[in-house]
Amino acid sequence: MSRHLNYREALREALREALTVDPRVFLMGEDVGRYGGTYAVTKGLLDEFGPERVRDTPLSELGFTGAGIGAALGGLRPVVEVMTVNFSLLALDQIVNTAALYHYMSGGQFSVPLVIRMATGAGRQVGAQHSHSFEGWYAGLPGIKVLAPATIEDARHMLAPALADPDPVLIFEHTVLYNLEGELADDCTVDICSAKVRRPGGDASIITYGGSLQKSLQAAEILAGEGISAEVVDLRVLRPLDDATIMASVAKCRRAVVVDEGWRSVSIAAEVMARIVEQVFYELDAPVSRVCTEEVPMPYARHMEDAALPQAGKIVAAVKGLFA
Amino acid sequence: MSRHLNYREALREALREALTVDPRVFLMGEDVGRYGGTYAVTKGLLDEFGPERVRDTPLSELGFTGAGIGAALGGLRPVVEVMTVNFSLLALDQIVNTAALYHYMSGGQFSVPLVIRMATGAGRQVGAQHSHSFEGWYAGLPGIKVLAPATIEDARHMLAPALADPDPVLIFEHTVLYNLEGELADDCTVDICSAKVRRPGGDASIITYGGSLQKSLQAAEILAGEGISAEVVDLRVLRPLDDATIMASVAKCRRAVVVDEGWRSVSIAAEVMARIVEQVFYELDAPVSRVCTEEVPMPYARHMEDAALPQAGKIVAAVKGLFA
Amino acid sequence: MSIDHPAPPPPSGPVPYDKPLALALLADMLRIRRLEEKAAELYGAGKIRGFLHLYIGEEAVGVGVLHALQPEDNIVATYREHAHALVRGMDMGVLMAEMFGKREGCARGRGGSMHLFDRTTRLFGGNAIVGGGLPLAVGLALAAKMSSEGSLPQGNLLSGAVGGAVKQRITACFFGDGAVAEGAFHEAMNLAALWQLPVLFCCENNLYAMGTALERYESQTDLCVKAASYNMPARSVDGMDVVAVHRAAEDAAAEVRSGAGPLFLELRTYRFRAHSMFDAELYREKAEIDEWKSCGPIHTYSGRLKAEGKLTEEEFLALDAAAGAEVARAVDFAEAGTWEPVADLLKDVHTAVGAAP
Amino acid sequence: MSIDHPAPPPPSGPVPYDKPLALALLADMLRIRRLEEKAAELYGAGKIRGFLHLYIGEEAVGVGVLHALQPEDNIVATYREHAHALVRGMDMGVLMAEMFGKREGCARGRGGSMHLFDRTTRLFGGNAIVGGGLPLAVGLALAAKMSSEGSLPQGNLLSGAVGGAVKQRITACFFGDGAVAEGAFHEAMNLAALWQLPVLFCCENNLYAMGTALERYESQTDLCVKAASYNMPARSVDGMDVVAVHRAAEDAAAEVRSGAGPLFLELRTYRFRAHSMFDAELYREKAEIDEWKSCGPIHTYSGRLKAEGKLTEEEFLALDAAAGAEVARAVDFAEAGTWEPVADLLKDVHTAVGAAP
Ligand SMILES: Cc1ncc(C[n+]2csc(CCOP(=O)(O)OP(=O)(O)O)c2C)c(N)n1
Ligand SMILES: Cc1ncc(C[n+]2csc(CCOP(=O)(O)OP(=O)(O)O)c2C)c(N)n1
Ligand SMILES: [Mg+2]
Ligand SMILES: [Mg+2]
Repeated sequence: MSRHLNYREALREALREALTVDPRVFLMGEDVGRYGGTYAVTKGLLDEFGPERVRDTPLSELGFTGAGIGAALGGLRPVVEVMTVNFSLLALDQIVNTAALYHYMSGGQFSVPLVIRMATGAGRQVGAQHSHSFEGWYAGLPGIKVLAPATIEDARHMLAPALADPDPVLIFEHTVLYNLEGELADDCTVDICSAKVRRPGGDASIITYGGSLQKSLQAAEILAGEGISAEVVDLRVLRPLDDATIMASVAKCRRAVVVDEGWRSVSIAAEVMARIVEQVFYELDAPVSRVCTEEVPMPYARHMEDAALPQAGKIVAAVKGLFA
Repeated sequence: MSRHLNYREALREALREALTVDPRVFLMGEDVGRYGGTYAVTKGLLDEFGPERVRDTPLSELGFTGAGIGAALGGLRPVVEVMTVNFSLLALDQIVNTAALYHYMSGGQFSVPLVIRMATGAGRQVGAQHSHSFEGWYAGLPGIKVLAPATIEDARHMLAPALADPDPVLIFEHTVLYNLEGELADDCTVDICSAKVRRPGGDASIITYGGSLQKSLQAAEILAGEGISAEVVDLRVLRPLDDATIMASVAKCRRAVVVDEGWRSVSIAAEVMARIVEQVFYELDAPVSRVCTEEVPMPYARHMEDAALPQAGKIVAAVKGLFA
Repeated sequence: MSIDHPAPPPPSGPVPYDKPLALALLADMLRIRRLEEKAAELYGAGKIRGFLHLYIGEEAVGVGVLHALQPEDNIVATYREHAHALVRGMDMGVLMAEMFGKREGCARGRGGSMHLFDRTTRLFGGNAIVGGGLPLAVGLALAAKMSSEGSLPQGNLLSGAVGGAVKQRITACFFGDGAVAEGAFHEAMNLAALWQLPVLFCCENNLYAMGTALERYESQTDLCVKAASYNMPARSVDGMDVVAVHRAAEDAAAEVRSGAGPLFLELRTYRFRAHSMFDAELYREKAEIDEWKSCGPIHTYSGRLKAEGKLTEEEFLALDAAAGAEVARAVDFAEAGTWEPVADLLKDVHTAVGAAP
Repeated sequence: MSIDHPAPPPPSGPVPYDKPLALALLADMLRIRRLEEKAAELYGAGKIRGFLHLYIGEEAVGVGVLHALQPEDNIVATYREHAHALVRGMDMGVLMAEMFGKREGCARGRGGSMHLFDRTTRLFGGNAIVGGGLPLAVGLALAAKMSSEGSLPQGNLLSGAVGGAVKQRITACFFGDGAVAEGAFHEAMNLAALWQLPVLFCCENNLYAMGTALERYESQTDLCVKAASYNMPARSVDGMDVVAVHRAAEDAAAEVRSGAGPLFLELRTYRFRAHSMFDAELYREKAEIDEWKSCGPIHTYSGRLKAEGKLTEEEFLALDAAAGAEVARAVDFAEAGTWEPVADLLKDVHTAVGAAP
């Protein structure tokens, strides 16, 4: 059996379930309560669970993220919402210097079972200060896990294992996905350790995550029409990367394109490429290539934003380039 | 003609010169004045130039970095010192969301001629919160330039072109270099756009920067003893990367190791590897490999810190691995 | 029905200005109002996109303060800054074109509604990071102070010397009540007060940060007490009264300009519209909005002018019509604007070599 | 010669404690003093490395406050936290081993001097980011409050229930005067006051942040005024007087525990040594240091005890000798300690699966 719902609803169901099954869980963030959540993800939860468990915070990203770390240390299971990844820069010190280091630095004495959710990505003409994709920075940090749900299934089911994890887990929700609709099987479960092949193929691997998954699937569809069978791998977990699944796909297809909405330099795409070179260099029939966001602050105008971002057309071109 | 001096003195001379030749230049940061600078770089400058031009700030990284941006917009040429890259996380929002984006976002109306200096790196047993190497994050940001002086020459001469640059320039000084001694030619000049071959060789390229340059040179020396001629490339400029110099070396040697004190994942090393694959894949005789810091918060104990960091021995092993 | 945030009594009393200034204030409030009503409509029509934050209800604040400043002063504003750009002198067509994303916009269509910049009027954005403009203002003021004190040649500063004589340039920094909770506020206030910099902090306190009311996010709701904790003088002003705002701002600007150090103005106001175009307004009562609308800055002020005989209904209608016509021209200008060529995508990431920064 | 920061008059007056408590306070101050004198020596000898920050001169603060707390309370400290770890109950050998980088240290030698952690005494670090501990303390207090209010099973909380009955756990957060300038301070103070959380903010005001004196980095040097700007009660205490500190902390802790919300204690003290081992102390006069030394917490307090007949010279010497012997044993323990095997480098980056967090 399955149901039809959207990504936003799936996230909300996951939060509702967490609040219901575990009294230690609470939500905290800017406008998660009365306003109903900037992206309406938490809408209705304040009425259902009350202001102790759905906490509106002041505009104090560093402060309330740090408070979430403290609350986790104190035995609770906070789910902190940072409105977007852009504002998470203000909280970064706490995430890096406290949350990520704490377990190791204390010689294993303390753990920080904290979940931080944030919206990421561009595509809605909200300009240079609201369109970043900094999940790559987080993906480089020892001590944390980083998730990027790109499907209804992952939106619905990644939260529970994230909360069960004894260490900090960051969840990146791409803003263009909130309205994504789909079927959700009643009996599905997901892990938070593996990448997943979303479309099998044999000629080229398209390795991607988050907001670029749909574009990659579109590209694969177009390529299929032109006789190229592309396999689409959804990383899902940006840290730790599931090398096995990536390498199996690349070794099979012998050609690969990495698609990543982050700026090109020092990106997750670069990391995936480096690992491919390290691990399956001799299986490659062509240089790995990547499709990333152009290295500009995101322009507001629609056509310029479109030009800056990865698009299905660019992915198609990059895959074809592998056969040149 | 040449003189003998250390890296710290070279930096100080550069600052003194800047303060002398341009009345718009001033220094600002925590303890740059009375204390004499945490790493004694600015020692004596307060007495020489007075408290208006050598400004001690409160512990307010976000605030005074932002003030530096504003002062640059207002026509001055601030040199902001952030005590270490670890604390720069507190200032990151201003660096990213204001300094780096400003020129583009304003449609080219305003520029931010700001220089930010910070210490980076590990190796002095100062533990997990004081040993980061986040220059890789900055190297991924459009709108800024990122320098990593690893020699006396660069310490002495990178500041002037950085100040002459109309956009924000970040300078990363590795803490273990402050006591590095060397000869400085009186007539030397440097640019802030190119990588440099520090030791020529023909069998393998070792591509590195900052605190890892000396280790790479040591490794090359050891390798020479074993009949392997390694070429050491000092990136010097982490953004924009000088692809031409990197690729020329790799194309010549056909084998390459990238050495980077950042954590391995999503690092500058990954970026260099990705570019090598993109640009000179068919010239490679072996997969590119990398020597980075192990993915742990930096431990305090000397032997553990040593084990976590890149070392000449590991570089030698990696280079030999290219011939396996 | 009880109202969480009662409105002040409607402003009253004589308007102590001669007619030209009295009408200029009204005209600017009308220009903002009509511009933004149109912008809301154009958002619905898909001509303007992204985030759009309207100032409707708060016009007295921007108009009152900006009319108290000099052309050489610096302005730092937030994402809710159409008013500031307009009153400061940005052409309405250029502003509208920016919101359309057209090349003829002030930032070539790259900024949009939240990122209006204008070098000629010294408008330093348009900052969409809450609190982000505060440190910037401190730095601009530091530059102004260091140069006016003669340690620097004035000619070196952006846009050249301030007149012939050395005259203190001040920096007006606008920010919302929500920004007060940010660490950036704290650090900026301390720096400005410590270094006695010429900053006029203008807190546009509309009692809400998005959907969170002031008392639900601030442990101390008297914002002037905050300023005191930095040893900074502070005044609270009825932000629904353009006269009160203008007079307070004139006094404050004069003090700041005289070298007395920074000053904090709390301008108590109210936003009549939703926070942005995505806001269902679940967090406040309609009755509260209505009560504040009853002391709306335009009709109370025009009422006072009429009562004093400084304004006739015909004059009011003429001003309003002029504002409407200006908006119509602005829309035409924006519509006729062009799209930046995609080939220019990478232009201006860095300052072109040789450009004077 | 004028002194920038005159010392308060040496503490005097009766010591209102019975002998065991009176001597316990003295003993702990001596233990800290001897431990740190040794640490400085061992730094010179290369046994301790990295950054080492001594508390010498400030002993009355840590001892006074920590003796006023309960075992179930949470402690958050800075990089200058040997005293806090020790008084809280960390074995001196374990502490010393940590500074040696030995596996027998509290954090297996991974933390060093700046990162002392102790789960059993609820010491949550040892934080070397100035201001970094403040938000953490707020969160710990939030957890304590939410659980004590019965919305949560106490048993779920770290280290289990607090006794049988539900009793309010409080969180004492230590930080320096320098931290007050950080945005983190501001955000944490506001959150704690807004949510009325059981946090005792303990500002160890030693008048300097590294080489910068308070008045050179704070526009408002009365730190209690800062607390007022968050609607938080605040008291300033002579931090050179262990009696004053202890009594103030007892009162404050009781109030915070009773649910009255957070409280801010300014503990005015002075560091007798350099900031760290790399500090040439260019920024203050020797005369100033000497003046403060004359009201040093150990000799003034022991003098008072002697004057009251609560302490004999023999008892003093015995306590001092015991402290010395404890230090010697601690050094032996650390010397005999082992090095963590390099093979364990990657251990504990993540919590082992199945471990109870
Ligand atoms: C650092 C940061 N956090 C959150 C946001 C999202 N946000 C945009 S406006 C806003 C409310 C700000 O309220 P206030 O400062 O009172 O200004 P107002 O919108 O009322 O004019 C929020 C939370 C942001 N832009 N920046
Ligand atoms: C965020 C941050 N900025 C700068 C530093 C470097 N630093 C370490 S201690 C210190 C002085 C702190 O002074 P204060 O808070 O008064 O504590 P004290 O050392 O006097 O006990 C500084 C600047 C740091 N550790 N963290
Ligand atoms: Mg507001
Ligand atoms: Mg201090």
